[in-house]
Amino acid sequence: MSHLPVLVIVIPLIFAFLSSLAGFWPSAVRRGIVGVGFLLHPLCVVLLVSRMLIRGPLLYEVGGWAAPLGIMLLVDELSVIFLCILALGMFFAFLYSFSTGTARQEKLHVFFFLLTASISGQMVAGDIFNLFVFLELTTVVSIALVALKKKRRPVISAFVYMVYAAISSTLLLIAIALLYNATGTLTMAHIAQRISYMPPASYAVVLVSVVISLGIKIGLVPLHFWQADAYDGAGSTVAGIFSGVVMKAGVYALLRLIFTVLGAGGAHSRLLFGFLLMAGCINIAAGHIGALFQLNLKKMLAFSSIAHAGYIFVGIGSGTAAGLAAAVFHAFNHFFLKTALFWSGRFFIAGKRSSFIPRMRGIAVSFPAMFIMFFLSALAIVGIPPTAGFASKWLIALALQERGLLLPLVFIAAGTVVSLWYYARIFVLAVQHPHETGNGIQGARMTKRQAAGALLVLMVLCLYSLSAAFFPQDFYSVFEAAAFRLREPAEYMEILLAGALQ
Amino acid sequence: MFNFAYFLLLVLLVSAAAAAVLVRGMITSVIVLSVFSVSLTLVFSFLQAVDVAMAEAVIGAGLLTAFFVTAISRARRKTK
Amino acid sequence: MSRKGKRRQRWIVLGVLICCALVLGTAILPMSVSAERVSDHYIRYGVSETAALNLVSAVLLDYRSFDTLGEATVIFAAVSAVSVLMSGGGLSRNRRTLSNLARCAVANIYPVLWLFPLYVILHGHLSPGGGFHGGVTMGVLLIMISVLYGTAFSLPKLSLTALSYTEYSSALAFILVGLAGVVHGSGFLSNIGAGFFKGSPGDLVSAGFLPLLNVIIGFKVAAGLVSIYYQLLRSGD
Amino acid sequence: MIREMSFVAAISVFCIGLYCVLTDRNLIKICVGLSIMESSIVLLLVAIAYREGGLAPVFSAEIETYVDPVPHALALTAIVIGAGVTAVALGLSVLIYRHFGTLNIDKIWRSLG
Repeated sequence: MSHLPVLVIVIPLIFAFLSSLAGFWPSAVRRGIVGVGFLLHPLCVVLLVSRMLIRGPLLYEVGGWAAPLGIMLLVDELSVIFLCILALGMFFAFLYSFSTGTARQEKLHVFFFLLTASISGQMVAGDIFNLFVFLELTTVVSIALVALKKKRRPVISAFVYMVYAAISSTLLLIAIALLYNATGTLTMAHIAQRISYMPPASYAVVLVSVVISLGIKIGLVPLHFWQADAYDGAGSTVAGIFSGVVMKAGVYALLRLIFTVLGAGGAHSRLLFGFLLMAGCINIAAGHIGALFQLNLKKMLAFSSIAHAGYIFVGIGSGTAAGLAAAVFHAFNHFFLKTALFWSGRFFIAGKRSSFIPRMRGIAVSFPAMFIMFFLSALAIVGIPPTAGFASKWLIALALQERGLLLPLVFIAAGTVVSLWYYARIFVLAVQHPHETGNGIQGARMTKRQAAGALLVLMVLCLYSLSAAFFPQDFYSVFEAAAFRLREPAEYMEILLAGALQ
Repeated sequence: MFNFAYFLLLVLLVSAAAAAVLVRGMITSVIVLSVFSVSLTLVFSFLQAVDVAMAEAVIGAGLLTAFFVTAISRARRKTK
Repeated sequence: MSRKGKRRQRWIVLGVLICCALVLGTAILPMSVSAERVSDHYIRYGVSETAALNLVSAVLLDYRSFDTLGEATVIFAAVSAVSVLMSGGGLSRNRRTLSNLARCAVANIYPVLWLFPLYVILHGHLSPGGGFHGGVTMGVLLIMISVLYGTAFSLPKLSLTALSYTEYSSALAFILVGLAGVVHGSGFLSNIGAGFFKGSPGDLVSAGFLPLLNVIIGFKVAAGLVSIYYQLLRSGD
Repeated sequence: MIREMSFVAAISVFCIGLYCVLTDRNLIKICVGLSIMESSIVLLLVAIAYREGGLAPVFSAEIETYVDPVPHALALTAIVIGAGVTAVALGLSVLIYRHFGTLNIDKIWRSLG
């Protein structure tokens, strides 16, 4: 009985409490505790991933109670993929925050540990109320991270984010109450089995409130207004984590609830996939056009995240297993690209002391190394052929073309062109000679050692984004297996119910 | 079977919620919110939910009112 | 936005909300009680499996104790968030006290008031109540002290560091109790399976680690909420 | 009949809370609306748990039908989470007041420019 699924959640929790307790102790002890903590969690994830890939999906009964009674934790391919994103994201976030000195903000590491614990809790949850509690924990921690700098703009965008998040969690709780009343249980597999007991009206309301509630978290277009301000308010380190990891937790929860719990293959599926396709196209259009007219670097990257959420929706909406696998693969790649963009962009903002793009003149001269990283990640995210971004967009396009859906293809192509335009705009500005030579040079306040640490993290991210297209086939087979298991909830149920019979 | 007493309790509950929202001042709104919490406690005790009634009484009427009043006193210091 | 525009906007929102209410109504109103429910098992075998009379505490702390751990962490995150947001100036030590009458009245009945939360926490698994109810009541009683006698009087008695220490160590204690199950090999947060003393239903010391968890949660919630109260009072200029 | 009345009350209180959150101009009033919205869901959960003739879920020999204990556990968790989120919301409102000197959202947007 390997305790890995629960240790992945409990270890970051222990270190969250320890590092806040260590707040009263000398800083050397605190740095030691934080150091051990952020190494231990990826280790557990690696062990869990390897065990899952070898022995197949893993079931864990918390509290020793059999399936319908207690809370179940289940790790299958989909949770493994998103757990990798989480482990890598938080590992690099710790490294990056140490190297760029953002670690000075008090309780930043406590919130990072809490974020790690809550998102890994969502990834392995086999119980919808447990998923709700960890989503709520992610919300409270995200509000604190947005308002951490306590300046004028981040505080009001944190309040707006809190209002959106409260409405989203209330809607999700309504859906859970309806599901419990209809099926009498909270375990995902049992709900999937008894979903046919629900009257169609309740089923439609549950489906709509789940899509709206998680649409707020991911950035579905009419509900995305909080995102640009929240990312701009939070520091670049935190914004990279938000768009790379926290948004993917929303995507995972949406996939798990729609496909496994509500059985998207049922009567409503054509309506749902049609809606997701349309929502995806609107997201792509709104995201790219918003980014085009944005003169603030962080807000521009936030709108580009909304566009890439659109690609994921379109991939899911294609309705085929290939499309779903491509969407999950795009979510996986998007983490590497967007985090690298945010973290390399941080140096330009710190150097020019403003995130106003027209003032970014000559950043290629002042920060040559960082600019190369930014340039490579921008190439990848736009989708220039050899990169990972191109690979996943191409697979989404293939899935759409196979189903003969041409309109989203047009949107994807137009989106690529528009994104090429607004990233090229920055490169043109960057290579020009900085006319006010004064603040260009002394902008880099960081010591050489700190910049080197950040450069190392960015290099690993860019290495992946350039070489992902050439990874062996069985790397992509994990995504296909995840998509297959999502579309076949019966198999998911067997594992959970088999657990009950042991 | 239509229970008239419970119906009156629910009418009190909904009108307390509406009053807390529609009333102008902050302090009166918070006080009506604690009235809303007390009526919610009565509704829960009628629905045989004893644990939830106790929790709502202590958290709703006791704690949240204290936090709201503290926040309002902090947010009105300068204009006094 | 002119006043008339703002009023029109309110009517639009009201209209949208009435449609949401109708949609929700059509979904929720025809709901009948579902056929087989997991709660039938809790009601029939709950007492025999967990030896706790209060079935809600049995569900909250034994069958679904992972939710309670998550929820205690949500309170911990809320306390850390408020302390970070409010970490500006020093703690305000005001001498504002209530009238003499209030202070004498409470001074006499204050010890009696403490009986209620202690009873609720210790009998959490037998009678309605539990860690959260008792913890919040203890928090409210401690806040009452600083309301009555002013924070200048109550802060030296119960400093912020003492509250933080209590909260963080009881949070760790909660996880250690859970890890006992892992060490025993029967799963995280497992109660009777991990060898905790089951006892017969109705005794004070029974139902495994339920009384222990109630006490831990009680202190954690009390310390957390009082430190939120002190943080909200900060001047912070 | 009691269940249906409670459902109607829960939905109407939810819409009242949502109306307050969406249209109110004062930050503290928005937190009041938030707290009302969270309480309405707790009422919905408890209304779902109600059974005709069922008694409180504390075991004693002579009672046969009990009310469903599981939604009570969820309701308890939802109340405490709602209190936590409301506490953070109030902390944010006080912080916004310190920066902008006003609690009115229109003035805040105007001063943000």
